[in-house]
Amino acid sequence: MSTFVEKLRQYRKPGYYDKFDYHWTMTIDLDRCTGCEACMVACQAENNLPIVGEKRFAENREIKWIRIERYWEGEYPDVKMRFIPMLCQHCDDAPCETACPVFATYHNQDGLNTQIYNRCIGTRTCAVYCPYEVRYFNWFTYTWDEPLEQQLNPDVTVREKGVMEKCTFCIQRIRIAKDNAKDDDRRRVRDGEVVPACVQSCPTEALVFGNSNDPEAKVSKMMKNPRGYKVLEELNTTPSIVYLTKVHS
Amino acid sequence: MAIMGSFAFEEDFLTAAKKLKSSGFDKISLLSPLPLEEAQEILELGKSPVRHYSLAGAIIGAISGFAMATATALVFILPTGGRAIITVPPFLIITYEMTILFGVLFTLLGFHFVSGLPAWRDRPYLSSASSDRFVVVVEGAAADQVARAEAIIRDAGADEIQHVGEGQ
Amino acid sequence: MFDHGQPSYAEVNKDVLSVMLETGPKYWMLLGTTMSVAGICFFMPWIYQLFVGVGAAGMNRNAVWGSYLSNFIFWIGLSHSGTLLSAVLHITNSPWRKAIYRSAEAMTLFSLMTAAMFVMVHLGRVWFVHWSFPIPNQMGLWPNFRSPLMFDVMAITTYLTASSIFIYMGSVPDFAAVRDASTGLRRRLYTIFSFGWRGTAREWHTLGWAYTFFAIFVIPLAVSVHSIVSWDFALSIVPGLHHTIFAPYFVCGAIFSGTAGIVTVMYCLRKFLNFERYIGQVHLDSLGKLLITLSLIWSYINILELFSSWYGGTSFELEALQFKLTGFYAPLYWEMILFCAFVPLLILFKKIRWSWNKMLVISILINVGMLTERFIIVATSQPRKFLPDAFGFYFPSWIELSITVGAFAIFATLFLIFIKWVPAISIYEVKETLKPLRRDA
Amino acid sequence: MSKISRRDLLQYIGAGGIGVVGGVLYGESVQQNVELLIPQVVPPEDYSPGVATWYNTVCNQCPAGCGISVRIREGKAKKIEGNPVHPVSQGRTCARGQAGLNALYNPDRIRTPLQNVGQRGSGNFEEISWDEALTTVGSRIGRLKIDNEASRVRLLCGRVRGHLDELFLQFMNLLGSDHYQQYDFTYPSALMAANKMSFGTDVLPYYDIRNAVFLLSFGADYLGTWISPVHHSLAYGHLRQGREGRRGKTIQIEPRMSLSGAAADEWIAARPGTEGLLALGIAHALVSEGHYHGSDRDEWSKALQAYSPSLVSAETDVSEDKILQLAREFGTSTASLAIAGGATAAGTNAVASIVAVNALNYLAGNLSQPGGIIFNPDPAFSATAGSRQAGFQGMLDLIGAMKAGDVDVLLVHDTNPVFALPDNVGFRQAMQNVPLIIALSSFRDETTEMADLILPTSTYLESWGDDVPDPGVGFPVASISQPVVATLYDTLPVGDIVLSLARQIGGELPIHMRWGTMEEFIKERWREEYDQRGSEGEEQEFEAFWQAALEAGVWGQPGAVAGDQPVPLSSSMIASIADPVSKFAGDESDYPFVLHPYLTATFLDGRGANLPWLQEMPDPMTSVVYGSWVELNPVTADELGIREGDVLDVESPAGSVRVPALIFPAIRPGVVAIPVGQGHAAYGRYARDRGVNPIHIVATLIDDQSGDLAWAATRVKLRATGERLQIIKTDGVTRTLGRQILGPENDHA
Repeated sequence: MSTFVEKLRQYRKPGYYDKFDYHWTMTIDLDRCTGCEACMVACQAENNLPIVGEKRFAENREIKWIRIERYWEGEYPDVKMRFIPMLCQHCDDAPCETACPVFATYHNQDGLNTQIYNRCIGTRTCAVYCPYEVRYFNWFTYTWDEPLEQQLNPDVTVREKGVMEKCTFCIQRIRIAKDNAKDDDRRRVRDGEVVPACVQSCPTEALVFGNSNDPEAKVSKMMKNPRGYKVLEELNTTPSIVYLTKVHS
Repeated sequence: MAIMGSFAFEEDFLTAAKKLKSSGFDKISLLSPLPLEEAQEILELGKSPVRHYSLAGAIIGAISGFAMATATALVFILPTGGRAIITVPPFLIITYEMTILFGVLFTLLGFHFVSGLPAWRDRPYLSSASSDRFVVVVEGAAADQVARAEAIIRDAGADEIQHVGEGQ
Repeated sequence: MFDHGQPSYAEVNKDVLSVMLETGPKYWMLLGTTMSVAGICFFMPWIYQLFVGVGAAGMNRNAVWGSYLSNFIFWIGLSHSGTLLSAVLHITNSPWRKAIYRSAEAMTLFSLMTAAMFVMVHLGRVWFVHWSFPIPNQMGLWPNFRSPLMFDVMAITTYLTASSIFIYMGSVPDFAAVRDASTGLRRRLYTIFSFGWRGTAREWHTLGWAYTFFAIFVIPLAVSVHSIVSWDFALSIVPGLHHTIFAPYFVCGAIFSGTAGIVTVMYCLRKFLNFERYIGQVHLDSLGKLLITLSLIWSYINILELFSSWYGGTSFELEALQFKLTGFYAPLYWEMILFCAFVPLLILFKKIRWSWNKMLVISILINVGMLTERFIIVATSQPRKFLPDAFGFYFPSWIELSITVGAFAIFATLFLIFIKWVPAISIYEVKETLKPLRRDA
Repeated sequence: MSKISRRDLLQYIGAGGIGVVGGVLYGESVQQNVELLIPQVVPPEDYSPGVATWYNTVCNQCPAGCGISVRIREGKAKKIEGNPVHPVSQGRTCARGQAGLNALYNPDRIRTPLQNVGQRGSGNFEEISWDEALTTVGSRIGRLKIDNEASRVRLLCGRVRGHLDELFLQFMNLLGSDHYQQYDFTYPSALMAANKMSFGTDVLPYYDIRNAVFLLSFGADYLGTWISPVHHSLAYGHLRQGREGRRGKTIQIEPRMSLSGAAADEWIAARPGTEGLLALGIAHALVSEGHYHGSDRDEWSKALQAYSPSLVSAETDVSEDKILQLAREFGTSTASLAIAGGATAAGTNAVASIVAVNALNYLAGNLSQPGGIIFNPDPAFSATAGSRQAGFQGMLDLIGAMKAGDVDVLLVHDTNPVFALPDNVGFRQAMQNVPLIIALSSFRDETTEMADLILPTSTYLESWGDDVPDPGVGFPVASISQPVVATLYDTLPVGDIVLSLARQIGGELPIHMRWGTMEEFIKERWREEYDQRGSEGEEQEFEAFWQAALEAGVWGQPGAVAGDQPVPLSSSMIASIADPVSKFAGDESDYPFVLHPYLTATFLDGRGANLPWLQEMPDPMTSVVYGSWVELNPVTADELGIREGDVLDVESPAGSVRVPALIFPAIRPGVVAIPVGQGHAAYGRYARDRGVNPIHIVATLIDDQSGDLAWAATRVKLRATGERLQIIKTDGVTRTLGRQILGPENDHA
């Protein structure tokens, strides 16, 4: 009971996660991003995203945990193309989390917005509530043409039809890093020890990932950048992803 | 030993009932195909205790509703959307629904206790009573009183009187 | 009150019970058709969908909610006047309720069941639906009571329980009547159904009290149910759904379509079960007036909604608004406005109000309008949320359409079964409306 | 001069975390645990379940030669990441590189030797044994060799570098045939030729984008497809935000906005084919505005006088002010760099244009400067593959020879000329005259389909090999590629096939080519290299070196930086200036539009089309997946009344293709663009019968000086067919509608 009370105090008010070791955060420098989409393929490889096929794409049922959004500015000849990688923002005040009737998605102690596949019953409410539209639903059970399935990452489950899925910040990598840290008696993982697939692959190093509870982490420094902003900030979802806007010269 | 008199007309039926009541017969049942205010007044039924059940149900429902929401939230501490773990506004909605649910259920219970239903043992009854006959049943009358009761009923205009064994 | 002279008590019993006790081949044919339609149009596509996945429907990444949910709202809405109306009218004891409330409540019950079916159809993994109920499980994990969907679960279960109890208790004396009029197995069955009801003053007294309390509970419940359904949408931040007006909007719309539904049902009862004597001008008239009032309120709230979207003036709201009014689904929107805001105004004319056929047409039009309203709510808001790059489009697949049709068959089937098991008109309450027989008469 | 660049290189390689020993060996990376880095030479049964192992090898998805690390679990390849210690990729990868796993586990791989039965090209193959296959080939070639007809044997392969190239060469030499050619559509022949003229070197220089402050790109999609995209992307990131308070600026000059154009601060759509002219205009301004201080200023101004900004402006449709402004920035920036590629290097004026661009770099003093052009030393290995590139002329010769019946045996490996050559050169038809075509290939692409005999090759993830990145990184580097998984099917590494063929043919071949396997061969060669450079590493044994090299996957020598490069005499520069305006096939009145075929970052020249991940990767600029499209400027589209999805006949003098229209805001009116890569007639389930191949309708104009195919010099006309086709794309509305998505100050309605 006392633990209850104790826990309660810990969690009672929003913002509880500051008290924990980690608050995983990503910064995306749009001035570096070239929209090359290496991150998308990296994610597909790391997280066993299905190959949905042409028909499913036509039906707009692709699954891309991270996608590049494109926005044109101006008209020819003064036309500009702006890319912005869009992935789960792991909001601290995530609209999707409250929506789920069965706790299939909740906020974990590392500030991650988690999705528990085997708990999901597929009401799809979270996807409706998500303003960033980064939750993807398994409309079918997807299969891999022999022998492509040999590539599947054993650290990540393959999802069946009827469950929602989304970016996890490569939680399997976080786990491994934490285990390693535990093995050599470190309280926290080193900065840069955890690198999600997208961040790892980014050829322009536009993506930076780390623990914003650690003031020394590279990501914490990046967040202080005056160009920093959060997408749809006015919705007060307090995302964990800080974008650095492109510079106009 | 019970006396059963059936009437075609509501008014006769009621007069018979009044007379019987006034002449000290208290184990009277008044069977009618439709609810009759007067009959209920004659028997001085007043306010039904069912209402207590409803109230109790509502209160229990309210408490258990909020309790359930809170307790289950504390079994696993699963923060969502930066909300508090014990989030009052949504829990109030649960409370509200549970209040009504329990209120209804308890009222149902109340009905059964108060009305003594279900009772399938065979009791003095005329099947026409559910259609268009009004029936007076006098039960537990002492042997000497039976004639008197019967007289009252006949005077009131019952067109048919039966003596039936009381329900086993 | 009675178009064709007052019947005697015994006649009432005869008229009402004959519907139950005498069954012709017509009935069986009808039942057969509705059942097979339900099977072919609803259950077969659903089973197919269970195998391949919800992808069988037209929903996609930008519109994860589709016609299943809009049907769900529609049926919940349809359920709304039955019990609510009967309860309100019971408390304000308006005599004209008595003839129609039984079937109205039945309508509530069955449309609720149909609505529940749609939840099942909607779910991605319906085989785990029990996880959304607060029952202890080996995981020791309980549902999330902060979720609007849990409000739904609670509200709808309560509503289903309450209204079934309501209708059952209301019919106990009539079950007794059935018992007394029948023999053999049916007699034994109805002895049990009727709890051995004798109709003593005490029983009447208790029932009266209990019934009133049921009514008292049901009214706020019914209101809460559709508010909560509306919150599934309003509690999201999706432009076009995130409106405070939604709760009253839904409730009013629900009662509106429900009342229209009653008119339709009344028409059928009158026509096919020849209850002309009991369901008459007075009912039609009052229902008509009710419809006008509701349609006016509904239109008013609609205008409010448009206004608040426009006045909000954010790019999101305006986009949603513009898409609704001029986008692909604009024709549907205007159709809805026509059927639900303008057509009901015709009822103002006595000529129309008093004609069963005209009222039938209007009532059906209203429900068509309400069905489209629900569809528009789902189909126009979601595909255009905050990020233009993720704008999409939703169009229902033939499976969804067929299931939508099949649902009506399910409803019809349930209703047909109902009229054979429960007196479609409350016998004893009709008797209450009759002048008691007098010796000098 | 080149000192600073060396320091830079050392810095960023150092960032990768390297142990430097004698001739520098790079150790394991930050992310990866040392003890897990065991080379595959340890038997594969040795893996410990549940533990991932990383093997370093070389990517073969494009010719850049990035080093990659492959994650192995339970003997299966799970993930490809950049090799953190490889100076080219530095731990990064592009989408294509990561999709290499799709090539390895591709369901459409050739699993056994196949023999064509029935009509050639009909695709009716039946399985045969390796012995059978090798004897057939061996005896056939052997007989030719005996009758001294070996010159009737021809070997055609894609871009092959390192010792595999040497092996091929040796094989053909011993055979007595000098017909060993390479054909790679993406090979920058024009650039090579131009650099030869300007700088007198055969080696591609290192374009130091990283340290540039002002980058002027003439059509070179350096972030997507040009030479070494991953390395350039790294450089680009640093150019933008790597330097405190000093953000580099990039300008892209091309008719249709490419990935690099989108990234640029300014995208200038000069009239197609006049980019080189624009360069000369800028050069003229540079000189006349006095940004050039060389002693030979007058000669320059004489040579350039014909290209005054005003005249050039009229020709190129770029305003005079713009030209002057560009010249000013280019001349005054501390480190400016001009590069040329893409369509600019694919006109009839390709070489002239690139020479002009080189001239710009010369005038701005960018040669051998940090942030400029740094000349590479000769590659670590003697083999310079470039010289073997057939180029378009070489292919025409080959076709001629085949038509004339001078070819008895054609060995094809890792190249797909049937797909990557215009239809009307008739490569396919010519193949009909060849008695025996042998394909050494992993996939049944269009060329392989034409073969009589298919010898299935293992993929690069199953084979031994080595590679010399081209362009180098300013100092000698060589990478080793090792098998990271056991061979999946009954296939052989191409090197082993050649060796066993040698054994089959007999004669002096087996005597000189005595190695049992490619591995032996490579190891021996590396020992020789090691001994040559022994001075740097006496203290350590070769085995240790070899082991370490395998672990690192790369060997390099930052110490030995390019010697003093002969900074070219400006006289030769001036002499080589020619009027660079491209001619176009087709008369403007009949063919009003210029066809702009472009390589996509997704499929490059089509080699990626059989990889599902790439098919499902939305095109970076249009978000289209699965299929082709033709891009039109909105204005053009309105004039022709064309909406997105209208199927058009795009007809050139050389042929026509049927493809749906896509309205693309960033393309010059009068230009239509079609991506290269789709339109395969074979090549597996993911590529087959999908989209169209613009190369097929390219007219066969050639570049005046290099004789290379001018694939961007074709005019076309459009005809609406009335059909419509849904273009499958993931984008909804591509305007922000005034929403704050791109940041506060980017609030454009």
